[in-house]
Amino acid sequence: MLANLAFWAFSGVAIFSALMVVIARNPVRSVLFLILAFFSAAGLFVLLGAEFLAMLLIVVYVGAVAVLFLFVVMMLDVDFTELKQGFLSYLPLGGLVAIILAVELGMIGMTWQASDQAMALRDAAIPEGMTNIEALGLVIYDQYVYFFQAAGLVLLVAMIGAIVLTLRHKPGVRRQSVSAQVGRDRKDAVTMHDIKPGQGIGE
Amino acid sequence: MFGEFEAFLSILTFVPALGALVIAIFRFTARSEDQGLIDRNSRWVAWLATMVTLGMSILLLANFDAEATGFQFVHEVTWLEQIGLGYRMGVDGLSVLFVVLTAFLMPLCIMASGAIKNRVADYMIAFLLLETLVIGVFCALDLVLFYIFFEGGLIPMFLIIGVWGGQNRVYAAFKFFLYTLLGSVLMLVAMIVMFLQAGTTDITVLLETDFARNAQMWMWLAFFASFAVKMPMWPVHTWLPDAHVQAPTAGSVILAGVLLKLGGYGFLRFSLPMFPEASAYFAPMVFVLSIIAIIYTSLVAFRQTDIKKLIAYSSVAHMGFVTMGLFAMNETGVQGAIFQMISHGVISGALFLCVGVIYDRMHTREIAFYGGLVHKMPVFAAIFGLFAMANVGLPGTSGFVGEIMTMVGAFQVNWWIATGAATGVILSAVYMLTVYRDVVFGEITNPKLETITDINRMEWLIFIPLIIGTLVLGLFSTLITDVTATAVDHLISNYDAALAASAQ
Amino acid sequence: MAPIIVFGPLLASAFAGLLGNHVGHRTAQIVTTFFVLLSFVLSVITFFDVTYGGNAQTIHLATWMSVGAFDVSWAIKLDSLSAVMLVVVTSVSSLVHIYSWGYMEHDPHRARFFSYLSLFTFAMLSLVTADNFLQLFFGWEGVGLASYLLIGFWYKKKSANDAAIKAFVTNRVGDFGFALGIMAIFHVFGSVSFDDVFAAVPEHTDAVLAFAGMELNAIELIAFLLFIGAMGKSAQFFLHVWLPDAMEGPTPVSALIHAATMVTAGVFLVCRAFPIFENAEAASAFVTVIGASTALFAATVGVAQNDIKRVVAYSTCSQLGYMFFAAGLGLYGAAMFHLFTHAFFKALLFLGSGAVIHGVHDEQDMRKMGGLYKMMPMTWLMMLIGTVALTGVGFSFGALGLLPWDLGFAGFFSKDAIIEGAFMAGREGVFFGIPAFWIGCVAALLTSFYSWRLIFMTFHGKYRGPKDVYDHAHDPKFAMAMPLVVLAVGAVLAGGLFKSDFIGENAGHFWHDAVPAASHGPAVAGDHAVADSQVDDHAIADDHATETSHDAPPSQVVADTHAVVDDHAEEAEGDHGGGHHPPTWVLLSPFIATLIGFAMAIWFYLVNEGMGARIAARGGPLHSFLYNKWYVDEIYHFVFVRGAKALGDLFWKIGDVKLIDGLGPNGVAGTTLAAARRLAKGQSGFLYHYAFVMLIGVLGFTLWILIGQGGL
Amino acid sequence: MTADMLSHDLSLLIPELVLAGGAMTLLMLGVFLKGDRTETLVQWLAIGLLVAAGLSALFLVSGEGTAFNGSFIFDSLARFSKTAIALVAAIAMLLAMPYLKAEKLGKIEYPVLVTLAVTGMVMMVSANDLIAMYMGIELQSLALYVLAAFNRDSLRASEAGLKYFVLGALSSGLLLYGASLVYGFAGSTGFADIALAVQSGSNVGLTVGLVFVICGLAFKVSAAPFHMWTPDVYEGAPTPVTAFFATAPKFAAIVLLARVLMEPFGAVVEQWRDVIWIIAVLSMAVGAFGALTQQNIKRLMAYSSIGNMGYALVAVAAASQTGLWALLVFMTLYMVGVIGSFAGILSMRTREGMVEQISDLAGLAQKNPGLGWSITALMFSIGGLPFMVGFFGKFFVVYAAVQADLMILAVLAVLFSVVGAAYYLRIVKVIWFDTSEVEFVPSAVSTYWIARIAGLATVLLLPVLGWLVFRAYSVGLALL
Amino acid sequence: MDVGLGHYLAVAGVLFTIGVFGIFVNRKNVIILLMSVELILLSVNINLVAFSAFLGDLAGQVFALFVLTVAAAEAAVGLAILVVYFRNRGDISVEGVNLMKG
Repeated sequence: MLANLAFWAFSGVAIFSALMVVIARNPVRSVLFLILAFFSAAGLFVLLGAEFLAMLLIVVYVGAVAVLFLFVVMMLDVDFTELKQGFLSYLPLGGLVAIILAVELGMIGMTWQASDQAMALRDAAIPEGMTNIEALGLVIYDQYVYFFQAAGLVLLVAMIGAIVLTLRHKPGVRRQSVSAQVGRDRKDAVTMHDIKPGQGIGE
Repeated sequence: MFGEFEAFLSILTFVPALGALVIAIFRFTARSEDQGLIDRNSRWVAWLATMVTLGMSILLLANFDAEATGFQFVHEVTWLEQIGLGYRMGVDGLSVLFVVLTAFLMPLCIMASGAIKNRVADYMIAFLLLETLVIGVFCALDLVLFYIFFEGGLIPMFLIIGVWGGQNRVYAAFKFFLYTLLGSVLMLVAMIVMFLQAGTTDITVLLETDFARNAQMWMWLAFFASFAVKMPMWPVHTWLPDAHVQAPTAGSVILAGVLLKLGGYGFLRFSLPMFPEASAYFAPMVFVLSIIAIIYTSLVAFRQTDIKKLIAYSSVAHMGFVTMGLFAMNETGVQGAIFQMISHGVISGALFLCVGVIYDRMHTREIAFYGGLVHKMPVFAAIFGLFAMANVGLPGTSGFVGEIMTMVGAFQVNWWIATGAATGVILSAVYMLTVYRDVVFGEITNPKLETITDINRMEWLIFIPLIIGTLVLGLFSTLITDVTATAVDHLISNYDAALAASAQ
Repeated sequence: MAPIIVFGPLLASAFAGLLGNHVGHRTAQIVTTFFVLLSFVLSVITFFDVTYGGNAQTIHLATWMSVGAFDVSWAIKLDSLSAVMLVVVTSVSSLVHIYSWGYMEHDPHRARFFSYLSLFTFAMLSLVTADNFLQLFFGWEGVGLASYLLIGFWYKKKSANDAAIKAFVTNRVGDFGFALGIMAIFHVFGSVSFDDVFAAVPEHTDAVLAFAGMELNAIELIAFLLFIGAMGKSAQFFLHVWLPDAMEGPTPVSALIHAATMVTAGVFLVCRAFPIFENAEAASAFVTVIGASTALFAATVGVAQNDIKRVVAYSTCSQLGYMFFAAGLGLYGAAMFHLFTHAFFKALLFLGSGAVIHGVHDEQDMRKMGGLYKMMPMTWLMMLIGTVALTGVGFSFGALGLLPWDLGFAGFFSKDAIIEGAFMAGREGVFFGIPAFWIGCVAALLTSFYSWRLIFMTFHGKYRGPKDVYDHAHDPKFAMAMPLVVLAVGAVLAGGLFKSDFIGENAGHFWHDAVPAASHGPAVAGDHAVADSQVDDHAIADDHATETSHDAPPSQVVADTHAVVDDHAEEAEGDHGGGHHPPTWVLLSPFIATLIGFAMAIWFYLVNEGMGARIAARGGPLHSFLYNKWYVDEIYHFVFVRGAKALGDLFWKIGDVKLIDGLGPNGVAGTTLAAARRLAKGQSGFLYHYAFVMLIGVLGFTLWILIGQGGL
Repeated sequence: MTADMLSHDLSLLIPELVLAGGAMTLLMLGVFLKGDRTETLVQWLAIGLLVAAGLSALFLVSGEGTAFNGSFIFDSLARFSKTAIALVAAIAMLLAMPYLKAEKLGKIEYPVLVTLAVTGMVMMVSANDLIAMYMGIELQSLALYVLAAFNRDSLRASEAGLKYFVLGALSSGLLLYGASLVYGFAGSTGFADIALAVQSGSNVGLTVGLVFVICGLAFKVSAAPFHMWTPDVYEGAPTPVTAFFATAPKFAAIVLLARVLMEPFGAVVEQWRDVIWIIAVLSMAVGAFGALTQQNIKRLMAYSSIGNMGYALVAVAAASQTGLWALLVFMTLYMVGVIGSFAGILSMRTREGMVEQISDLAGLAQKNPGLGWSITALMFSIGGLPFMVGFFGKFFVVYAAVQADLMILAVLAVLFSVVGAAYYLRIVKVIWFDTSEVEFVPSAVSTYWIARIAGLATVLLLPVLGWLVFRAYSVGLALL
Repeated sequence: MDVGLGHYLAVAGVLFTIGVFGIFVNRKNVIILLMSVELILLSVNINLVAFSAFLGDLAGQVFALFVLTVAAAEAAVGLAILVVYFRNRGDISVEGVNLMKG
């Protein structure tokens, strides 16, 4: 009963905040609502027994992604005053489509029945008497190592991508060059000047 | 003599392409300052290649056994054999003459291209490719191979019209290309259906295959879509006047002389023997369309102000005789249709060359511009007159033989058809003589014509073979009909047998 | 020998045409004339050989077309019919060649002219020597071509070009019928060779050609179609319009083509194909009607014309009408006879007219002539001979028992034979016989009138043209005069000399079955009275048509001709043996008609000189009607020329441009482009549109699946 | 997982390993090597790497089978596709080099990203599991997003990247949602297991999941109505990137789509055929009509690509062995045409810069006959006109459709090919009929020769077409 | 009423719809689009985890795990592109992303 209640609460909040993400006037609020949605979803995960994922959602999403969003929203100093104009004119059609879609998806969800052999086909049945994180850990590095490696490549691509797109070597910005620093020798660093008294070192 | 030499036909087919390749290699590798030199030499290469082809085609004809049914000079190479496609070439009585016709007209076209001054090398490449493709159509014994050659010819022709054509060439080239392509793609689908039903694309096998009546109907219609456009039959003829008017002289010659025959050849090769029941079923429609084509386009031709357009419309009318004769499906009709195609190839080619002669000098094809040419160009007037008369179908010229034989053939089927077609004979005299009068006779009213010169030696050389061809074929038609007789007999007996079988 | 007759002129023509400019006009003239003369000489030899020697033969030269049963040869068929034609053609042609030496003396294109003349001669010869319908058609169109070239010889003149086209196209209309006739022949008989076809006619009298429920008798249809061809070539009513215009050509051409030879090809065709016509009752009646109408029509028009050549041209038309109604009534011999005599006097008249025209500086309008006999007496004489020959001056002394033989000029024998034959046919119950007789008489009256009118207007009375022209008017030189004389001799003698051969007692020997020696056509079914005296032991081409109405089997038809004849004769005449002589008044009526016409002409143009001009000036409706040739040209122009133009424009500008192109390629292209633009507009560049489209796609597919699978 | 198993599994993964390992090595090299030649070196190495991967897929991988519990499969289809993808990517990389140099975009990340994208693609064609599919797609997509925006100083490029990213992410979402449904209703992510589940009885959830997956993949192959990004991205992205986009990823995505449809869902052809049918027709229509009014040649190529993917989908709709090999032949020949065309486009450079407007091609046949003829041949080949090889691609596709009794689809396909021919003709028209005074500066030799060779290949491949067909044919035989 | 799988799926469906809705209804700010994408991925994760739970199969959770990883990577790349775009254009309104069309 409590679980049911929790479900309704979490899902209600999740849906509400998701809606707010979309329609909030200020993107900062959107980000905050997004965080709220993530939290709610994490709650749902816990209800479903996926504690590790719930934790991950909060750590990775709220901790990293959402903050990144916030960061970018703040960084891109956009004038928000005229945003959301014209929103309403598209709402009826968009809303209609959305409602149809939601109804469809909901109905499909309601018809769920696993295929006859679904249980037999399970790749990795949840083992008894093991924590969720433990169970996941067992399969990720063994059975799903291929995906794990692929995920690594994906992240690598993301890294390279983010760097190649955003990194700028602005002229005039002094940057540390470790090899240059280490490789200096006396010849480069020191010049001997014989300075006559009273003349200074003006060029 | 060449019976053992299998690749003879393939070599014949690809000699022009080889010529094109030679020109292309020089064209693409030479420095830009040498292009002039290459242009000059490309004429010779092209001429040589076409002459070699002509020589080979004459050898082909000489070694052709007119008495035998079936295909000769067959050359087969496995190609895509997993799925039943092959490279198969061969000729029979229905096709061999078209090969010769093509080979005959091509050198003349090359010679008649003196007025082409820009991008000569490209021009020659296009022509040589065209020749290979057209000959390929007539030799192909594989459905897909046929289609490749059939459609491939559009590309060089598109370029010929578009690059070296007249004012409105872009429109004409597009119309030509898309119109004919649209017709052909449906045929492609039908070909695939045949392929699937027969399990092979080998034409020799397909000729023996019986298709269900219902399937025949659809396939016939699809093939008809292609061939009717190519012929062209009314009402899908409107691309032809535009294409002709805009094409350079040699392009018109090839278009009228050879490309139009592809449709007729297609009927002969596919529609009639492979879909006999459908052919019989649709024959009345073809007759009606043919008659409309003959009368309608003759009347339209009468009103033209552009010489080339007039001749183009007249071509449509003359092709009406071909379809009429073909679908009469008796010996006289079919032989007459083949004869008419060959003859029309020579005559219309010559007429376009005639127009080319004055166009090269005056750069206009408006009838009103001319008048009184006979004063300045008596020889031209005589030649033009001869071919005008041949086009009118004067007995003694090849034009007559084809017309009368097709009409005789059609008469056997239904004499009203022949009556309609005969009307066209009157009308052709009307428009042809009118244009001849307006262009050649009368006083010279246009001062620009005062300086026009009679035909030169090169033009003479071009016309002589055509004159000889027109007259000789007109007087001794058996030269043609003896070659085609056996094949046509075979075609008709199979056709009749198929109809008889289906009637039971 | 025969090939030389036919191909000699062709060679000469090719020589003159191709090399004329190199070898000079004189050489061209000499060569062409030589070859035509050679043809003539050989023709004469052949003529005697074939007709009197009975050496009819067919020389096969080559195969023209051979497609299954459709087998057409190049051949030279020599029989009496073609032999007669050979002589007519080569003789007139030779004379015209010679005449042209003088007439075309100053023309810069003489070589071309002679080339055309010879070409024409060749075509005509190949026509008459054809052994099959298709070769006949070859010659048929060949003479058409030559005629086209010659009419348009002076190509600078638009009127000449137009006339040439008119001639060619009108002939083509006839050829349309002819060609169809040939197709029908092949369809019915499976051959186009004369021998095969004619032999097979009896077996196919019941053949029908069906279409859409209609069943037409094949033989009738064939005859009808062939006659359409003949109508075109021989300028019969409805298709006569080209002949007067054809006078745009040089006069020798008119003489050669439009009087003596080409225009008679139609008659030749009908005679040649007589086995068909004999079995085609309705078609023969049609031939009669058209022939008679033309005889009358052309004569009426000829009365009101002022152009000297046109008068002669209409006269030709009219005379051809005679020939046709003769042929239609089954009087093939008479038709051929008239053809033969007509060739001489009409050529004479034309060449004489040419001499006049030549003499008065190319003036053709008779209103500007008059009194010329003083200046050109020789020409006057020749024209006079031509006129009396044409009008048929002569008297049936023989027939009336006044003398052992009849006396008269050429036209008298042939024309009277036709008119009388018509009467006799009518007597025997042929429907159109009596009307044809009367029309023939009226036409003879008119012929006489306009012929004398021509003489009087040209040679008598006061001169009405420029004075200096009159002063320089002169008789022609030898080259032109000689043919006139020769023709004049022919015009005087041809009738009397050959009457017995053509239609008289020697006919059987003469024709050798080439045409029935006497009238046996269906048009004279039952009329054997005329034939009676001429029928001898020869098995003449039989008349099965006699019995067709009785549905008798063919075997029965070969009855004893005499018996049948006698029976009929008795029934009809009640006077056995007298049937082959028409009543006296019939024999006299053409003579009387001619006299009346002559008298009228004297009244109008000699006694009351200028009266004709006054009538013309008053422009009464009758005169306008006749002067304007019954307005046939105008009607044709309106219906056919304007009609064709209008239809052509309709098909082109509405049909092709608006409908086919507009709805077809251009319409499709336009629609496609419009669709493309719309699509490009849909590609708005906005992310949300793109996303929306994607969503719609997903939604659509999902719905499709859900509904399709009954999931909802 | 034992060592034996691992080594077996890894032996099937040689191309992936080559590419992934190579990419990282390249990255290291690029970062640590200094000097002007580094970029060029890395580019050449990347090309070498791609060729090596392609060849290793063709020759080095001896066995065929699955790995990692069936989530990875190496079969003849994978072998064929991997070879094609890697080789065409190598050519695309070769095309990019002169451009990058000229546009000063020659960062070492470019070849690395290309290599990683290709890694993703080869993973896609070997995916035998929903997760593997997703990872492959994402690996590829993320690299491509970045590549689209690679010219980061160009507004167009960044807009292209943005559009591509947003819509791509949306499509990933669709795909994922579908994948989750499939997983939930089938009980497994493995294709083989899903196939079992489908065979035992399909249900709405599975079907709708499949539809979503199809939609997601349709986006990757830029099939209508999920094509909207294509013209904009093609236009905005740097030209060599566009060339890359138009070739390898398309191949990978269509092969993946074919595999998903035919392996796990092969038993319920009737359920998805309609969807593919509609997508194919829409794509052909959009491709044909959309291109007609284009002025920018890259945009035109985009529409051409949409249209041609429609044909590929026709082959997929046939859902037969014939369909499969027709698909492979079609894609291979199509890629020859596309890569050649882009080489042609890249060969044309005026003093002002790259040529992108169709009108700029005016008079090319005169200025540069070799290139003129080549592009002409390539255009006709892509258009599927005989006697270019491209014709055979379309021919086989239509053949497959007819064989599968998809008559209407076949007729529509050929009809749209006529409309399509119109715009290929338009390019030919501009090349041949029009004239222009603009002078081209000589382009890089390699680019130019690729264009020429590809142009020649459209004809010269004809005789050896049999080999290609044979390879593809055996794939079809082996797979179904 | 007991909460079953259907409820979870329904919630996921609604979230998915909202995410999609956000993408095409939003007119002004591209960042919202990226957030909408995150919402979509979140809905998928809910789906996967729910299925996983109800099937008793870990694969769903593993899938979700990788989806999370990829989502993070996507966010990084997306934001990077957004930043690049902003640098070039100085504006991130959705309606401005309209340079190329037709």
